[in-house]
Amino acid sequence: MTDVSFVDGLVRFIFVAVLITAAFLLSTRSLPSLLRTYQLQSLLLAMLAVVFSFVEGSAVLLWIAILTVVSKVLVIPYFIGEIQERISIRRDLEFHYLAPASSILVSIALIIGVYLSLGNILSSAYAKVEPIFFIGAVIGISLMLMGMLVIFSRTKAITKVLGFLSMENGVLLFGICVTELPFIIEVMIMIDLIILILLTTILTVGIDSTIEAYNEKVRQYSLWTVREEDAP
Amino acid sequence: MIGVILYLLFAGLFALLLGTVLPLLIRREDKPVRTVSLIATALGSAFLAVAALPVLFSATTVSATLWHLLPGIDFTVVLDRLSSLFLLILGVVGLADAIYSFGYVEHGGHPMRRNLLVSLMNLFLLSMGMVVLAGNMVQFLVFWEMMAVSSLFLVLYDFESEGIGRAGLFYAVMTQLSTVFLFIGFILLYGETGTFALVPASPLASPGALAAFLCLFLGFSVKAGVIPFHKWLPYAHPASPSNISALMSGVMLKVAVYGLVRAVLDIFALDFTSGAVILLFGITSAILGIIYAYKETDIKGLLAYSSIENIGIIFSGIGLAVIFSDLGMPELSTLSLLAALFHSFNHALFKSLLFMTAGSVVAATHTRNMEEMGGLVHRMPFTAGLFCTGAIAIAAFPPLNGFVGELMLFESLFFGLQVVDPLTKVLLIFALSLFALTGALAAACFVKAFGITFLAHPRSDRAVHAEEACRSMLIGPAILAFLCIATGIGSFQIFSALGYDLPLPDMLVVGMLIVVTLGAVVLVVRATASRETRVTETWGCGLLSQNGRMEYTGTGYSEPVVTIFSSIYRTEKKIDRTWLDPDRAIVAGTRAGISLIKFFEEYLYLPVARGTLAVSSLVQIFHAGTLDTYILYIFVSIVILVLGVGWFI
Amino acid sequence: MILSAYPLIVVAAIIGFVLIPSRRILHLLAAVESAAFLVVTGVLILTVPLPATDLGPWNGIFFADHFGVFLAVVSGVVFFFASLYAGGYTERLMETGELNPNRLRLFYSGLALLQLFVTLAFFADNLGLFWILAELTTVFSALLVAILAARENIDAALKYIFIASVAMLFSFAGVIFVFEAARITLGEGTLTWTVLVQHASSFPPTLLFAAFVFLFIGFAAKSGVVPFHTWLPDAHSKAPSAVSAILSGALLNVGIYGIIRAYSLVHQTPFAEKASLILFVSGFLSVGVASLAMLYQTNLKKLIAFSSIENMGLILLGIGVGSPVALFWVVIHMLAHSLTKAALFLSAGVLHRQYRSHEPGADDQIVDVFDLQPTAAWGVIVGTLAIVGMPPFPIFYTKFFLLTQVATVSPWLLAATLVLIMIAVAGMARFLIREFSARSEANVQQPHRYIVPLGMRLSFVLLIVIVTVQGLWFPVQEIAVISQIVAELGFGGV
Amino acid sequence: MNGPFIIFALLNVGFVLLISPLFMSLIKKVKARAQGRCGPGLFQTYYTIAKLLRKETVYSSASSWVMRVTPYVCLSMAVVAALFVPLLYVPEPVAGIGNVILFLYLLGIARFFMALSGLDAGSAFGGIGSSREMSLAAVIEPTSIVVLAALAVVARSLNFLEIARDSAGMLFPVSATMILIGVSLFIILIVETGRIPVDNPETHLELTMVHEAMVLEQSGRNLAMIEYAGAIKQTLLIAILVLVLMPFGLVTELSVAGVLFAMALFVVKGSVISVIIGLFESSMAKMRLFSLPNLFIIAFFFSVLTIFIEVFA
Repeated sequence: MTDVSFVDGLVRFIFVAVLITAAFLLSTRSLPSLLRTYQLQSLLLAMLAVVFSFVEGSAVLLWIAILTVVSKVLVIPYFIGEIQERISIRRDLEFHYLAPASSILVSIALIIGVYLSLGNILSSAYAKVEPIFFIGAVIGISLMLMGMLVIFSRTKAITKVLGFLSMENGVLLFGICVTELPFIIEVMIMIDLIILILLTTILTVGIDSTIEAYNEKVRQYSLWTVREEDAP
Repeated sequence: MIGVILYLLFAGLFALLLGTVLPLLIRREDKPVRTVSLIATALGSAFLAVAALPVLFSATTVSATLWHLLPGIDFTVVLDRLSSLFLLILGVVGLADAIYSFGYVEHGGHPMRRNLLVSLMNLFLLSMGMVVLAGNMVQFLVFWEMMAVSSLFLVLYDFESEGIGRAGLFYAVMTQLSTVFLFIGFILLYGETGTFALVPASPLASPGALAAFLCLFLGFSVKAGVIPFHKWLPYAHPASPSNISALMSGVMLKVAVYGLVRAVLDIFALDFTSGAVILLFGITSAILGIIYAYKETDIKGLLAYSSIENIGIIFSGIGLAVIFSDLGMPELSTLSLLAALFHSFNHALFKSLLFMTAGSVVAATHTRNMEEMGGLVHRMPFTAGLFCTGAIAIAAFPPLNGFVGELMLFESLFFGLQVVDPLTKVLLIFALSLFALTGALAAACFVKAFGITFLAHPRSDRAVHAEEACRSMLIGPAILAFLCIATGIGSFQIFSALGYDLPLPDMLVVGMLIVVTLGAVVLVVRATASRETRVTETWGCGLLSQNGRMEYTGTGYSEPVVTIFSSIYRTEKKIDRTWLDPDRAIVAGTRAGISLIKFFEEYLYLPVARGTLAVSSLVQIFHAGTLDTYILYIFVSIVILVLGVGWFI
Repeated sequence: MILSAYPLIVVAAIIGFVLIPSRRILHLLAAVESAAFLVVTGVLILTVPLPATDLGPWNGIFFADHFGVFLAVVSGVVFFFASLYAGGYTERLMETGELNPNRLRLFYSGLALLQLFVTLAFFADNLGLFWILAELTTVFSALLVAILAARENIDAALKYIFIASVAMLFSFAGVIFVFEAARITLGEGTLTWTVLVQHASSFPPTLLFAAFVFLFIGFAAKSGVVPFHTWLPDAHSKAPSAVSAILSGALLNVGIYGIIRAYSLVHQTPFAEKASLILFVSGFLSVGVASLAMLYQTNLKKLIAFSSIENMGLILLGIGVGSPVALFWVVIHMLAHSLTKAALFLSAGVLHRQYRSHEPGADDQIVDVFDLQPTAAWGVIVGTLAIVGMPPFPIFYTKFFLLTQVATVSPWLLAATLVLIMIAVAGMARFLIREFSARSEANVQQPHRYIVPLGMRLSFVLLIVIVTVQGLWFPVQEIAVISQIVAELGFGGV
Repeated sequence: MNGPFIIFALLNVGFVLLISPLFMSLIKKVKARAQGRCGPGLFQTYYTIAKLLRKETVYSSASSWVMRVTPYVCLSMAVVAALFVPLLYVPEPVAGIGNVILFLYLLGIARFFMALSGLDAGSAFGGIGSSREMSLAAVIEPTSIVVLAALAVVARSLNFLEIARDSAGMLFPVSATMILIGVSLFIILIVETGRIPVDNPETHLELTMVHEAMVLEQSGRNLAMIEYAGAIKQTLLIAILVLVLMPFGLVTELSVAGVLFAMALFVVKGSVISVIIGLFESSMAKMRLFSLPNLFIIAFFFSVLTIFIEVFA
């Protein structure tokens, strides 16, 4: 319904923007802006889904876009923001193994490497593989690897969670590019939410506090406690 | 006939199984449980021995399937002439050991643990029997491992005592090493033959067959305690209860020999080089084994090293058999092989005898240190007599069986010297002279073992209060002692009955001559000499009284040999003097010390162990990371995988 | 249809867990619930002719073939004994204050859900569904690891969940690759196993191979294969022992199941050899790293955990060979390993309860073990013998025959693997001999004897009995079933 | 056991028993003369043995049956060994009697018991003697065996009786290489009989005693038996040397004249070797215990050489 070249340009713009957000996640020190970057990344994915749904006329992709917006742009960032407030950490200053600059260099190398590698893999079946699948695979896998970079090069637990979420976005991006995979992705998002909740509770409140404080915090979130009166 | 043999075999195996299971099921602490189990051991061993005899003499093959395990893999009993010999060894030693154990197991330890000892002893015998009877590799390995496990537990019987844990660990590792080699060997062999049955490997000279043979050889060598894989033996044998030491040394080492002989005879067609390798390993073990035994003061340690020596002799016999058959001298080859086999049998008899009597001594004195014994010949006269018989047999004096085995080996070497090939000749002369040295050192060594342990004054209070062992602990070894004499004297007749015409002196005649002469000498001396005797204190250069501390010690006894072979012992002499004055004229005191470097431990075992531990600690560091590190590992692996896949596709 | 019995049981059980006030009945219910799973599986075996793809309305989503049912039975047994064991074990945990009594209900609910997901995973016909179920098992098992709320437990659960999910994300990429490969050939993408296996040979091989590599990353992490194993020693050793048994006995199989399925796809392409190479490398590394790590180990449960890695390595080597015989023994090895390892963890748990060191990070001080806990001590000893592959236990045969198959690939690999296994044995022997021979010092009072409840004792003793019987007797039916499994996977007849 | 062999047995053993002490005294005489002394009479050893037999026997209170049995064992083993080396008449070997290794090991039993009896009394001298005796015996053993092997290779037999039958009647050794063997055998003779430079049979100084220390506790008839056994052993070793170097004179057919001639001839031959031994002893000083292996190596070297020469010649 729209101009093909316009859609193509839009898709490319989104891909590049996603990669930029990923690079941002690697280097930003302020936690709130990290969170916002993640929100932006998720939003971009939702946009991608919308674009594809219009191109292909697939309603499922639209659903995915809505689900992504609800979960990844609204709920999860809100939840993490709440936790951030409570543990009152604002900044993530230290880096493991890689400094921001070098990690961005590494990620560029990664993108090129993945591009070449996947190009090689797909070349034999190139005629049948849709170009969008190839690009999606490259960007998706690169995004996953960059998410891993975030996980191991940032020290604060919250940042690690964001890294993981960013990896997840990579898979989502890859999934969106393969147009017929909707059902699974939907469920996957639900599971990821569960994992995420578990992760963040254990992570953020558990790791830097004593057991008593931890129990206290768990009770505060009333996550695991069923009935208080059972306690001895 | 075959049916009877099979029934006997089944009965024997079943009795041993019963003896294993019974003490485990009946959880009672009293003696009858153990007695019943030991009766099962004795009966089982006796059945097996009786089943083996007709097969040995008639050279038939008896086989049956016991248990259908997997498609194509059965547990079988295959009793041919070779296995019957080893089954006979097992039966005879097992019977004697069971009788010995009636008394022995009641020494020390919690009753439940004694039950376990008896049970595991049965299992040990059972698994060794099944190894010997194995018709395929899988069964061989299954029972080989069961043998290893049960013996490991037996070594660890007294696990709370100091040093036992170390011995057990050493044994566990070395026995696993043996299994590793056997696994590789058998699996490679399987690759060659395509079947799990023990059939000749074809093609014979392929590298696969050669590798398989080498691995099997190493595996059996480790288990047999051939130098340089011997180190577990002097740890494990002293650590285990003496009835078990007797079995380990008497039977288990022979099972390894059985494996090697089976491989040499039935599976591989070996050439001169392999024979020379076996021979060299054998000689090295023989000479170094006895040299190390010589300096031991732990009586069971001495016996353990002596086992290494004897295994060396057996291996040399096998090696010679291979060499001679490659050189086209079938008679000499047979002679050497028979020497090895006969010596296996003999060694089983007298080494078990020695371990049992040594065990009685240890049980009576509560020490294994010979320097704390002495004078036991008065307190334990029968034990002393039995030990002395064993010592004469192992020192290879006619007309006992030990001599005949060594004589056969010497003869094959003597005759072998006729060959022209200079390399072979050098090898044979080398072997011959080292055997001579070994034999003579063995004699000297057992003078020490018997003399220091049993003769003269008691060297400590422990020896003063020793008491004669109970009846069963005398009857068991006595059976073996009798057999040592009988097989020695009857050796010529035995070989004739087996169908071998060997150039051996008729020991029956020699024995009779000795008896007649002895009788004549006694008569003549009685008739002519004065019969007056007087008992008085030993002359001590005017000392008022002499006690155990003034006697010649075991260490002192071995000193000349230790000095002569100091380069082998790697002795380190260290003399520290202190002076009273600054000019160093007046000596205030001197300390002299001789220490023996444990060569193999220092230069072979410990470096390997340290190396492994170093790698292990590296791996440990690998696991001591935080989450970040772990994710980094994964990141790197994934990147390698993703890029690698693209690259190599 | 019958598959819906599983969720129904779990729902009923969870309602029970929440409502029933008596703890005693709670424990009983847990055991009954896991037994019910076994019963349902039994009924399924008896009523449904295998392999069955038309399980009522679940067509194309769930199916039942021999392999799945076989593993469902294996994990059912492990879960049953673990649940039987959990009653006494959790009581003791609450006694010592390690487990908050409030969380007991959560514990049992988590256990029930975990069992549900593990069981369903083996019945999943859809690769994506399998992936989801596998992810869910990670979530719930991590929850069970963290339930003790000690700092180390949280740490362990964290590592577990992070490493496993990160790797599993790559698996999902693999799923997408498979989908694309199917789409290219069949015109319409599908993730249904049964369809995939049929057509795998006509898929674009490079794409399928890439899919295999990505799938392997995730499933390898699930099954604790080097270098994705780093979570395993911590999680397995810190979890309550009943959970450790499940983690090792049931959950690792999920990962291996995935790897075998993925390999059976790529096996049909010319890239089978390259895939094998990956399996060989990681399998060998697993055996090596685990063995060397075991040598220095001072913690019993960690030692056992490393032994799991070693066994997974061995299994990978077997899969890598890819011959029907190798696969046959791989399957038996999975069975033997699960049961043995469960027995080992359960008996080690008794010792852990007896000697638990209350200093954080310190290892248990085992003294006078044959006086205080003879049964458990023998359980550990026999279990160790079984796990290192001593006869008459089944791992001996699996080890031998797997290695026989490995030798067809390379004798050097065989030799190196055997040496490494020997190091592992040495490590275990070293640990057991040293720890079990320790006596309490004369002036120190012997610790109080922990009276082990019957259920706990029964569970590991029965497991050992089962393992021993398996070692002595391979029923004809079992051999037939496993041969059928190998055939269904497309590896040909044994 | 046929008739000629029984005659051989009685004849050989009787002759050895009769003549052995003579050579013992002869060597002493030669040594004394070499030192400028007159020395004991040729029958002194007979007198000594007779005297000892009449004396009472003293046992140590620590000693056991080992002490009491040893002398009998020593003497009977020496007597049995006397069957193995033909001095006068050589029959067909029977039942392997004459086997060189068996001969060596028969002497070994005697040594074994002697060493045990040295330890039996608990005296430090006995211990030192046993220890040294057994060590020296061990070190010389390779030489002895290789010498015998050389002998066997040269003579193509392992049996003294067969060797003797082959060489009987010859004037000179079967082969020139026998002379090399003779050198080695001579060294073995010196060692086995405990003579200078290995051991000094006359000394009773604890630093140098070997054999004497071991039998220090023996007395009376027991000492007599041991001395007698020692004399027999020496004669047998001399006889082997004679067999190798001077084989002429042995008879293979039984006749009174032949045997008498052989007796006379053997006395002469034995005396020659005894004189050589005596002179050799007089010209040497006793060696340090730990330098003895060097001496043995020489003998070993000779024997190995013999085997090689014999085969390649």
